[in-house]
Amino acid sequence: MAPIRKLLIANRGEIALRIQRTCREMGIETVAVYSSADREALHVRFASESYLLGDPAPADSYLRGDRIIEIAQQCGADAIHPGFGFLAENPEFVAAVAAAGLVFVGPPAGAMAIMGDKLASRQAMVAAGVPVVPGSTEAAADAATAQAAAEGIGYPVMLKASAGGGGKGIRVVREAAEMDGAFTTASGEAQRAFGDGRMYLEKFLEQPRHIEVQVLGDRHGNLIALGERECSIQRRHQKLIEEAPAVGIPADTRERMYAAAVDAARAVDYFSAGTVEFLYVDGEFYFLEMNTRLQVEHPVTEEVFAVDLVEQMIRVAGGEELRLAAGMQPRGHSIEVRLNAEDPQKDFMPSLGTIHNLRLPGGPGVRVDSAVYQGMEVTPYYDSMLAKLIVHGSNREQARRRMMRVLKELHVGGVATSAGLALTVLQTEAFREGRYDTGFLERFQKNGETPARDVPDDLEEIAMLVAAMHRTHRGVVRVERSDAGDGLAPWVQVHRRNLLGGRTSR
Amino acid sequence: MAPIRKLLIANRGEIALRIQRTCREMGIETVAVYSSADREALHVRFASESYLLGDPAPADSYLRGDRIIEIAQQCGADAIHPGFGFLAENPEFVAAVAAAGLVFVGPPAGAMAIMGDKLASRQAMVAAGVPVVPGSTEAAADAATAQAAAEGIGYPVMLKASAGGGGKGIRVVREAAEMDGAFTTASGEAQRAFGDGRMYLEKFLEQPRHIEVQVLGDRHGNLIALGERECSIQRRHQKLIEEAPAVGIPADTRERMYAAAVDAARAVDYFSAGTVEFLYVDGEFYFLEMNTRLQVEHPVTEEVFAVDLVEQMIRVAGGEELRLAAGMQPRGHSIEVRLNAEDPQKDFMPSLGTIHNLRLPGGPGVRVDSAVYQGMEVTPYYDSMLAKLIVHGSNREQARRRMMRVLKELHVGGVATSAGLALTVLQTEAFREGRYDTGFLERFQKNGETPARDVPDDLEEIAMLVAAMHRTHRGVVRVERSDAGDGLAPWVQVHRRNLLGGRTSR
Amino acid sequence: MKYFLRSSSGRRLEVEVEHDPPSTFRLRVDGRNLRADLVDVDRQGQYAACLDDRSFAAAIEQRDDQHLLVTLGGECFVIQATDEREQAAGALASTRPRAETVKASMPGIVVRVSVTAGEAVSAGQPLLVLEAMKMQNEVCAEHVGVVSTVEVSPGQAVAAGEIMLRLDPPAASRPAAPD
Amino acid sequence: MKYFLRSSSGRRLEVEVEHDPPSTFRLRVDGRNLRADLVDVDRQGQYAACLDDRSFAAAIEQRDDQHLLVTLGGECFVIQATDEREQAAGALASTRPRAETVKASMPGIVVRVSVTAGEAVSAGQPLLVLEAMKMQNEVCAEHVGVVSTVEVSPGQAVAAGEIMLRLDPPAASRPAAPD
Repeated sequence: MAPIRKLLIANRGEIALRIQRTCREMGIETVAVYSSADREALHVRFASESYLLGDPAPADSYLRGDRIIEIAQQCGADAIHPGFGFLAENPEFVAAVAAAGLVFVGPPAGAMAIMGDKLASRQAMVAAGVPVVPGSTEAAADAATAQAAAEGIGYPVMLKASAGGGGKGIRVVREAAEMDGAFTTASGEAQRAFGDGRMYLEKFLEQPRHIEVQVLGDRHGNLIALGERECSIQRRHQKLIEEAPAVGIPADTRERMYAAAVDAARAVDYFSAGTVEFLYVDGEFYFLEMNTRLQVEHPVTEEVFAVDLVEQMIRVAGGEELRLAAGMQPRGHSIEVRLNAEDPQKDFMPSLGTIHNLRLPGGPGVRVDSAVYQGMEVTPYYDSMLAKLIVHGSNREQARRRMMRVLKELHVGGVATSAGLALTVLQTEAFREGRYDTGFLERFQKNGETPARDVPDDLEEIAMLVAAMHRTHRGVVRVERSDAGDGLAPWVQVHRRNLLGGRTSR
Repeated sequence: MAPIRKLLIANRGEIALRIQRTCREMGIETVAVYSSADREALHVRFASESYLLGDPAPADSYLRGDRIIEIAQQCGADAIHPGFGFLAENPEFVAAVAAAGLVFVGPPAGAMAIMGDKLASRQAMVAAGVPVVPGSTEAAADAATAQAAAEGIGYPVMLKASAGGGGKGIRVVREAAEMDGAFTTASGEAQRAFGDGRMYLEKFLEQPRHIEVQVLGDRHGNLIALGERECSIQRRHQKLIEEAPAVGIPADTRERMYAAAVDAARAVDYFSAGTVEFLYVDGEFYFLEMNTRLQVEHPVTEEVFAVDLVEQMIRVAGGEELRLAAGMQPRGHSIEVRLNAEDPQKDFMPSLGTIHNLRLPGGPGVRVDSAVYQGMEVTPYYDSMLAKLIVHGSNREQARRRMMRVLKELHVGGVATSAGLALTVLQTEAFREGRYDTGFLERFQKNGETPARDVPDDLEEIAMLVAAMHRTHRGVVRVERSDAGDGLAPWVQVHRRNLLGGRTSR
Repeated sequence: MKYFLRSSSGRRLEVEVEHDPPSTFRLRVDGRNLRADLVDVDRQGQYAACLDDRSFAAAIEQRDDQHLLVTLGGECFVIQATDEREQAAGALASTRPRAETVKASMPGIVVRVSVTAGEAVSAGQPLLVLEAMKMQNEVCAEHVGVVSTVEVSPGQAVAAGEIMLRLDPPAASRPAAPD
Repeated sequence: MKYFLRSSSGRRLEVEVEHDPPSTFRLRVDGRNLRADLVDVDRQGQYAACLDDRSFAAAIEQRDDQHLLVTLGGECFVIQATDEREQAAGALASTRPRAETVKASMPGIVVRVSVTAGEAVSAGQPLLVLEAMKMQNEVCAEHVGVVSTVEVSPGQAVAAGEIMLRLDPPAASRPAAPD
């Protein structure tokens, strides 16, 4: 295999830009593809070359695997990175890329196919000795079959799309009476999202934690675990806050979990970056699924290990041997908050609009993986994630406080975002102490628990007074700050007159 | 001593904001002071409280130690952090702070007084067994005295301000005939900058490297070295690019340098953060001076050690024992570029104006310590540093390429900056191989050496074509993108009409 | 000028504002006097605010003539600021009971409508499901009320801002409905 | 429209531009045809540019009607773009020899003046020292020439843009002075 010199990135938004950044650092030319909704996007502007795919709807653009491969061939790219979402976990696409004589920056199609089939992967994991959640071994095409399986497992059960991922097509069913409705909705969602409405069942574990292990392998059989991430702050199975390392997992359990993750990957001849997700309950862990791609929350792993996972993926795809040794130790603690354009006050409805009045955070320990810019349209066509805010601290408490600081420095005008909710969650006692599970956010929102927040008591009053002042002086300040002269502010002009020996009016 | 709960930051710009950020993370209230030129500055906006000091000139504002102490007392602050520059190395101010019953976040006045006097510090270092540059042991008040001393040392010599720092009042004198003019200029500069025109002489070392060691101590006698920084990319003794660790220093020399730095600090009963600067020539190092304050380039040390130096300073000032152990190992490599509002094409003349069209970099391994904002006036009153760009990589080459990427993502409109020069320097073979000394930048600019740059050959032609298009369509696009309707772009409106079953014009 | 302020949490405040251009203000609130200062930093919504000696980095977005979104330290407040004249003019109007409308906050497809006209609904009750951005979103009632009309049906595409449902206040509370 | 382009490095280019609003262009340069696209992203100077299939994040600042500062990939270019009419009108003017002025680029204090009227100076020769921002800055001649007048004296405060010195082109080269 030859090193990759020109890479087509078959994605958009934050992750397309993030992959590009690594390419630019590696001296690799980048090829962007875009829908007509993304002509101005940063991933297009910062690419070496860019090609229009089609209309905004994903089916007309970012899911057009045939067109993407054709572009890659025509422009002389030698590889394709799928990012996450869209074509990232589509084994047919991987096969088509290979058939076109291009390198796919990701795992082999075979591993992807097995892990993409929830039932096949469960069977493979059982064979490899990886602990799995008790559940059904066959797919259910209708509610009646599902109901029969549920009786065997015992309620409550999780109803999951066989072809699923990313939280879509998932429902908890607590009793037999709920199965019919739940199956119809979830199966419909799965059909629309994945083109496959079949479901399977798992025992619903009460208050589990979502812990996942990053794995990384090459084409030469080297395979390592690169620590774990805690991703239990989620709603509707969409993660909001992630951190690394996870709190309070005994060292020997951690080691067993890493070994299980490596076993899981090895069982499907995995290479490239991947994530083995576990449910963690009462000190035991159960294989949930393997995401055969770069994960949204990969930066927290990068921060604590000082490793660029995208670089590693590209090197491995080009045939290099993995140079990272097993047993690397994380340093400090990292937290990520997903900044989504959605309104937590309106049940997380997507919030659309034009981004303005943008103020991004900075300073020590702060990384912003963002595709947001002043003037950006947030459209209904794609995922609502605008940016990821990532902090690193020498310990968890410093990282937590740093993220609070970051969320207070941040401002995004034009749309509602998840930032305020994340700030609230970070201030809860449960989060501070690291005692939370996947049900935390739902309980928190339902119970309306108010954490001790470190804001002044009269902040709302201040905001009201600021509003009154704003109404009063609107327009006045603009006139005052006219760009007369050389564009310096009035006080500079006054001072300059003084300096020049003119009036000394102050 | 009690922990610090409310801290006045007697500074402005990037460093004031950086100190505040740590305070906010530690739950410490911040008090900002500002001149009338800085009313809108980020360090004022993000403070808990803020107080006007006076007119823009430093003598009327940030150098008003009396007024600053008065404000601290009146508002109930229990400590003052001076940042760097202004009052940071003024032992009388330190004494006055203590006399007012406040804590000074920095070293003891005694250490500062000795290290601030270049001659006294040389004597102290000799006594402590720290190697110093050969030179004069007494101050010269006039050119004739200096000339006599220079004969003893042998030309070329460095003429330095006794009270100096930051590169001001420094001249190289290569032969006796130059002494008169050099003394007059340098001494005049020193008189204006420090209120003390006395000079002393040192042997001028040919092509030395500037290597400095970060030290950190507490009030309980603990004192450690926290690695070194390489700061040889400088012009007129103003640093432009800094990195940690330094390249190609043998391990035993490094250890001896750390030990010498700790000895230097211990000789003056040092605590808090400080920097011991060495000249490094032919494998040997010589004490140059000790900066008794936080250093501009402290972030590169923070990045490789994952330590917040400002936090450490605050804890130590509050009486805590240092919890960091000696012998900590750096991880990866960090590079900082100072973004100054100055024009390298015009001999680094300060560039004034209003900041607009600002695009800050982001992504993996990137830290931006900045006080820049859209609409900021760059005024003539203060230092020209706008921001610091800091990268961290798992090795030096990754850090170097990352910084190149960062400088290409960055854009600052309204003023000329040092970014372009930094980008050029990073691409030279000398920098890439880590072979450079303090004369590098001057030689580089004089010889007009053109490094192999990784930009397309026809980039200038592209820029010219972009200019032509801009002239053609100016105004047209603005009309097209009017905020008619709900502010969505035309293509969204078209698509929406399609979605709603209206016209299908595309 | 006197302003009547109301936050989205229901807090009310009256303030007398004297403006000393360009950026200085004297405020009188609850018998207290405050010095204040508000500077437009970038003409794009970033403001430097001071109240007495307290400092704030404020972000302000205007929703309409009276409603402002004010963000301070990561906390977002929707403030209605009504001046004396507007208050006098609006006093009568606000005592009338008002029907509420449920609008689509984004373009999407109506998947399901769970209520019918005439049906009483409780606060938080699901009204319909809207699919957008690849997610099915439940739209719920914000307050108790009675469905007056249903304007959409399953499968229908709606634009952002389009009215999907109308709610009347519950019969008993209509005369005293909060504005 | 035809444009005559000149970069600060002295490179010249002629381009024929056809604009297909809002953002598409056809360019003809040196007998080659290019498809191009330039979109104003934020109305503040950020542009998305494409030439054929190559992508660029351009920052554009206008200095005056003809001069633009175009930044691509961290490289900054000052481009003069003159259209056909301007070129025709300016052709005559540009052949006249022009005096140059040395202006203060920032407010400061003149510390020293190193030349006198009538003195011939070489490119890069120090003319005077201006103290500003705590630094002494040497102001040097950009081209060879003859000092025509000195407008400032040591100790004098100057404003940004204030003329400090005037230079004539050297006598011999006046008729053929570069524009």
